[in-house]
Amino acid sequence: MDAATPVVELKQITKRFPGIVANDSISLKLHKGEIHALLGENGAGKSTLMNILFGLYQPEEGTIEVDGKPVAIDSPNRAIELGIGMVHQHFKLVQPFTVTENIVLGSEPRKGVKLDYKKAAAEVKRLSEQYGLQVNPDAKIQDISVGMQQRVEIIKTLYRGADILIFDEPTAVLTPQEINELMDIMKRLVAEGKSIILITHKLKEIMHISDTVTIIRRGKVIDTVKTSETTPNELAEKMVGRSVSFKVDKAPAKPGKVVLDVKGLTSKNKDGIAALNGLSLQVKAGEIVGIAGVDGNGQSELIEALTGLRKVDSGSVALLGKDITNLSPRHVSEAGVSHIPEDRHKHGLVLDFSMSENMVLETYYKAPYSRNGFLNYDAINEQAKSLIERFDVRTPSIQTKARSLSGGNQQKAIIAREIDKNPDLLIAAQPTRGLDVGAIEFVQQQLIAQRDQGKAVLLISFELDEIMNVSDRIAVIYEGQIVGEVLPEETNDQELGLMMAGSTVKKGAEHG
Amino acid sequence: MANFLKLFTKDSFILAIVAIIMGLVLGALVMLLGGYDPIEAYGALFERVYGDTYNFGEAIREMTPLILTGLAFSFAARAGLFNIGGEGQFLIGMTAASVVAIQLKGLPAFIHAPLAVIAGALFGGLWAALAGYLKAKRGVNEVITCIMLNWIGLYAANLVINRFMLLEGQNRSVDIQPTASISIDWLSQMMGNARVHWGTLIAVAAAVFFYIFLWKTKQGYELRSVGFNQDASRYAGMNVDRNIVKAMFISGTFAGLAGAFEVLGVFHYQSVMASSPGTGFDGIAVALIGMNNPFGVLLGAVLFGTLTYGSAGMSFAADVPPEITRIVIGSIIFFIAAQGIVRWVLKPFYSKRKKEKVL
Amino acid sequence: MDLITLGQIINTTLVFATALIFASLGGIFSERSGVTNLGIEGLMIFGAFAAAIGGYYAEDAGMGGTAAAWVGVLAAIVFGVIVSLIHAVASITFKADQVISGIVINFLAAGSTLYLVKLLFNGSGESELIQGFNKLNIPGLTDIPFIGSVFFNAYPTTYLAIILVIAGWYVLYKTPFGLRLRAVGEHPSAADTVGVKVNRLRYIGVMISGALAGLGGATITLTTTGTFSHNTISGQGYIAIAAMIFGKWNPIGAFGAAVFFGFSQAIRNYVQLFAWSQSIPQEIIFMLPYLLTIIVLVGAVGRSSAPAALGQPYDPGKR
Amino acid sequence: GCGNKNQGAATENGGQAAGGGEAAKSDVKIGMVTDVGGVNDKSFNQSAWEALEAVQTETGAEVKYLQSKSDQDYDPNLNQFIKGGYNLTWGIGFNLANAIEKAAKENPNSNLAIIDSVVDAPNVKSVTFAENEGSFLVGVVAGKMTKTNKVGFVGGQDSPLIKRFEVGFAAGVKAVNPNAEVVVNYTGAFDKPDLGKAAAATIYNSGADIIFHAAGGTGTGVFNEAKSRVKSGQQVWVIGVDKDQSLEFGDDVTLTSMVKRVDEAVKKVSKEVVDGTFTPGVETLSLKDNGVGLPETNKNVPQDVLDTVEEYKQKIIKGEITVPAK
Ligand SMILES: Nc1ncnc2c1ncn2[C@@H]1O[C@H](COP(=O)(O)OP(=O)(O)OP(=O)(O)O)[C@@H](O)[C@H]1O
Ligand SMILES: Nc1ncnc2c1ncn2[C@@H]1O[C@H](COP(=O)(O)OP(=O)(O)OP(=O)(O)O)[C@@H](O)[C@H]1O
Ligand SMILES: [Mg+2]
Ligand SMILES: [Mg+2]
Repeated sequence: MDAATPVVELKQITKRFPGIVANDSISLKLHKGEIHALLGENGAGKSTLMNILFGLYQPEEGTIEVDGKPVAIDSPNRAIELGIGMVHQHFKLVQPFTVTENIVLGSEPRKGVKLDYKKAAAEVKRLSEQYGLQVNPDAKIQDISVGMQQRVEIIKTLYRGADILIFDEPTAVLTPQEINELMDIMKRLVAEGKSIILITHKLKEIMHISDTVTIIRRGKVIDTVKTSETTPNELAEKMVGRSVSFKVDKAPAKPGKVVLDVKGLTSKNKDGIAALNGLSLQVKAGEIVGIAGVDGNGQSELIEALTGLRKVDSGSVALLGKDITNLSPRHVSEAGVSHIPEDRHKHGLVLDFSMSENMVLETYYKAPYSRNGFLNYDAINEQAKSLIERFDVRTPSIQTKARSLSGGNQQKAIIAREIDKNPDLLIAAQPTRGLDVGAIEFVQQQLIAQRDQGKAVLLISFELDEIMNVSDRIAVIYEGQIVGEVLPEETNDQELGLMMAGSTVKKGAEHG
Repeated sequence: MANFLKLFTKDSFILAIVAIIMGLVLGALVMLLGGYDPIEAYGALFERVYGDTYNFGEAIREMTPLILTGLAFSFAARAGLFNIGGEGQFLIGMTAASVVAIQLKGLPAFIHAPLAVIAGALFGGLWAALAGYLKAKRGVNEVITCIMLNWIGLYAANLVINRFMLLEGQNRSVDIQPTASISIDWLSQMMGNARVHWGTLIAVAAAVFFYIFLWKTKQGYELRSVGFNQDASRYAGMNVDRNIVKAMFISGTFAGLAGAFEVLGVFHYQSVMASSPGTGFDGIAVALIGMNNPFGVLLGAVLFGTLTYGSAGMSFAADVPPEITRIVIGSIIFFIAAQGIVRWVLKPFYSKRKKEKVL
Repeated sequence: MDLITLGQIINTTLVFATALIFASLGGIFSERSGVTNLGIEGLMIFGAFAAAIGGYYAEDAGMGGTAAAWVGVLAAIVFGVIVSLIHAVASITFKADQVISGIVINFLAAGSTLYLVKLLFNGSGESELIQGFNKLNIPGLTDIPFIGSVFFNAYPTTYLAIILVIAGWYVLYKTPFGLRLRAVGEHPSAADTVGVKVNRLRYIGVMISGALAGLGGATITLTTTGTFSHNTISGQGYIAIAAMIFGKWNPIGAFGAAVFFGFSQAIRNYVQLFAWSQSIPQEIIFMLPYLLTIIVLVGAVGRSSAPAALGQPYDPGKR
Repeated sequence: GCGNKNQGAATENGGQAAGGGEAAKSDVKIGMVTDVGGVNDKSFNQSAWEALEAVQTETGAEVKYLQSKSDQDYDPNLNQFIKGGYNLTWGIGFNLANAIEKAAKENPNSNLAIIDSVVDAPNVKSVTFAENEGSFLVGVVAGKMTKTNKVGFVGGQDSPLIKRFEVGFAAGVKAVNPNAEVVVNYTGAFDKPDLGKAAAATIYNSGADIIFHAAGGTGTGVFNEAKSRVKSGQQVWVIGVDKDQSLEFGDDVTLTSMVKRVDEAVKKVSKEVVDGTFTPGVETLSLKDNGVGLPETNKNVPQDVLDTVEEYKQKIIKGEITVPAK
């Protein structure tokens, strides 16, 4: 094999799903030691292509060559044999199992009939040290952070001897620190002679780490370029088909009266540990406050406490001067709070309901959707149609089940529903997670539009860029407390990062 | 109604019919293996049910509780709950109806009978709500509680009869007051004394109620939402716990009605039972045949009732052991559930007819 | 309650619990692989039936009581496995609703076993009485005071059940097979992507459950009834399911739950020995086991933790 | 051996009397509705059916049965016979009393008969038994033969009928052995051998050595428990019920049985119909009529005990002793 032979070559791959050509004659070459980025809108067909390479789907047309030899990859097993490993967009980890158990599953070391757990754990330790992937072999997946879980996924592929690694949106769920660590890990892997295909929506990451980029639009390859010879703008344009502005346009905020006033909020977890530890925070009308922080510092608990999903032990939450502490979610909602939940599948939508039923998930009981206890389907459908139109939700019909929509469109539907409630306070948790740049632009514009209409917006995001670009004010959360407030134009990633790690405490001026 | 018709798509209807035919054919094969004549047997079965008015009336009597216990299972299933406790709810409903029908005296019929019916529904509902409450508040799996409550219900029913209403020297309660009867005497006389009663009408009305409640009211919307996704429902401001209890209550109400009608319309007394009658479990089968759709449940009860009631005719006239109908029913449910198998059987026909359309 | 009575109660408990132990252990293997098995009752019926028939023909062929009983056990296991395949094919291969296909098993069991008994025994709804097992003393052990009479004077099936609980636990938690089986029940696509054959493991899980539930049914025929008729199994399968859930899908837990059920049944009989029990309505005493169960469940903290993928057919293409 | 389907529901071609022989031809049809126990309950349903089969052999009458799957089936099953022109329809067991009564009223021209219950109607023959008297006699056996001075009773459902067994038995025990203790255990069911087994185990464990059961199929469990104890060297006994149960469960555990001649009653009344001498009304079969009592042979009961039994039997027949019934 000469050096120029790609380790993987996809030739003219075509894959159809009912009603759609997900991959339309796609060709791609991955060279040894290369990080090859795949870029494309939501639904462009990136995951499908990778699932084909990993043996989960069979293409209708096209061939795959590994090290110059044509191969038929009819199962993940075959892919693993060929040295291909994949870190999936949604982790494939068994929650109640330990790290070690997850890693060795399917090719376990044995001692007689017994699983040789000691040997397995030792192997895990060895791999984690070799590649600098810190994990605790005996921790259960359900108890470790998302970043840690991802390391487990990577070790899983290495344990199986993978030389070709596929990462499908590995950074979507990571905190900035974790993303940096992942980048280092990838570099190390390439240095060790591995080759990587990386799917991501974040152009910054592509520019930072990849060698080559292939852009896919609607199942077709638009172009393959050397990273060093392109710019983010060019990439975005190729991907969306129009130019995308990365600077979020917004006028300076004109904060009004205090809408959300949180004082000394304390709430304990099941095991008695304080998840919220005397947290105080204010959000004013006409401003976007971004909460920056490392995952697990009380973000979820804060949202739950604000929306009535969690009882607090002490402290108070007031909305426009009215006490809403410990009210039920329904009453909080009626008081004027909208909530775009972090997990759209689990919390945002009833996937087996139709789109129109989903559009009234919080208002079905009110007139005109409901009269004398009976649903008024005409009004519900009317509402759904209007929202879908206004927010450009792409769905075959309003009777389509939410399950069959793409993630981006599901997210748009939720945003439409929440904004339409005309809330005083809009809480947006990770509103752009997993969305492509086009969709992100749309969502962020919506948040800003809300602000401009005088609403208070609370944005929780692990994307530092998003926090910096969209917020008018940034509050840093650390161990259940707001440890500092800064203005985006007066700070930088470094300072924020330090604050998020809890090392510096810098109180905002208006704060006590 | 448009919505409802959609629930019964042409495709699923055809599949159900084919499943029924396949079940009957399988039963015929088993009969042939046992040395019986399936044509004669099925003939006798249908002859028994539809041959004369008495038996037709009795067959309807047989179907009525099946409709209700079938609805009970389906309703809970729509809210994501597995109500395997129809049996206990049936018995508790029956007992409550008996107490009212026996112990209250001097009421006019138009008050007494409805009161007894309501008591049955209410207590059946409460019995089920108990399981719902334990699930909502304590996280206790409703399957276990329901199984336990079935037994407790059986003995509780016996306790009440034995202690308070026993007919001296007999293994049953005294007769209910005539004012509590819901038998339709004139129709019964016309049908050779078949035990027909108003409960049948109420059972059909219950199916209609089921449909309207779940798909037309906001409370039904909540129940379905909770059934599909509890988390999202909670996020949307619904009180999930309350909906669980509510769904179980309504579900139990159906089963309770079934029990009440047996006393008020069929027996006019309640026996002390050594084991529970099985109507609740049969209701699960009916619900499955009806694919948890209220109108499907009606049809499922007709089919189930026909087969079980007719089985006696089959063993009488053709000497075929009546157990064969259980095999037939089991197979029908099997084929309805495993539609893949039916499709697979139908494939040659389908692909011939629809070749272009499908691709 | 003195020690001897307690010992006797425990001994009775174990007899009662044995069938439940087998059946709930069977349930665990199926459900741990992600396949709901409400057909345990039906599988027990088939097992009880096969044991009665197998034992009968073995005795007919001149085998001694215990040898014939072992033939019955074997027949029950084989039958249980065969019938469980119906459930497996429907719910795994054809992706039918698992709850439904389990209930189908119960229906088919109720119908076909009785139908067959009538065919085989000249129209009689009950098979001919067979010898079955006798309680076994283990030389040396049985003579240990207290312990001996409690634990070492039991049916062979009881010993087998205890051995299988330990073996089942070991297999599930200490072997690669167990790891894979549980992975398939928790997150099938995770298992699939590391090359574990999801459906094959599920088949195995369901077949093991068929074997064990069949064994549970056989236990009742061979130690309690000696015959098979329509009510040889009447609800024990459902109790076994309850025991499985109660025991949190863990063999040791299910064993504990099964023993608890057996114990509360034994108590119910024991209570009747006392004169004061006459003043308590009989029905209250009958309710005791079931009431106790609910009370214990309500008191037990923590929600029961079913395998995450329980009840869902595995469809690699599903989003 | 593999099956002959006609045995289950007898012959339908009425003319051909099964069993060959020179039976007289009769065009009488006699039907029988069982309770949920069915004709293989090793108890009264079975006795009754065997009697009817004997009637068929002897007289050529056509006989048939329908098994009820639930209480709801009694009515239509009875009606199946009545409307089918059957000359006599039996309801076997007290559970059918109400259905028989209803059917009798609705069909005043049909003949009906019931076992174990009294139905007051002009076209019904009610046959009951003095179970307390028979149970007294097996109580005498138990009282005489217990070595532990403790005997047990296992009942099915706690009902007035089963109470007669219990009370008569206890009286018999006390009559010959005033120091003996009788422990009573109701299982609540007639078809749960596992409950019978557990009940028996508890009673034997408590020191009793003889158990009298009146629990139908539940009693199978009692026999099984006794058997397994006998096998491991313990000396315990069971007293059977309804039929001579030693025939089924063997002489190593069956001490004796309280036989209830349901078969005789069914035979007698059925033949009356064939002969045209059927008279409705109530008939209670007691010791006097040989309607209840011990089986003819009792291998396990020594002669002196049998003599005592005979002594008490005469006293009861003469009315010197009145056996309590509740
Ligand atoms: N199993 C499937 N069945 C039917 N359609 C599918 C299936 N999987 C993917 N699709 C469709 O194929 C198209 C490509 O999907 P794919 O998941 O590959 O997109 P993607 O580029 O990975 O998007 P994203 O950026 O959102 O992850 C989409 O329209 C999607 O709806
Ligand atoms: N304390 C609470 N916590 C959570 N949800 C609640 C609470 N109280 C009410 N809800 C939910 O709010 C909704 C409206 O309740 P409300 O009682 O105002 O109206 P409703 O629909 O008429 O209720 P119902 O039909 O029970 O009378 C219901 O979905 C209910 O589940
Ligand atoms: Mg993707
Ligand atoms: Mg209200």
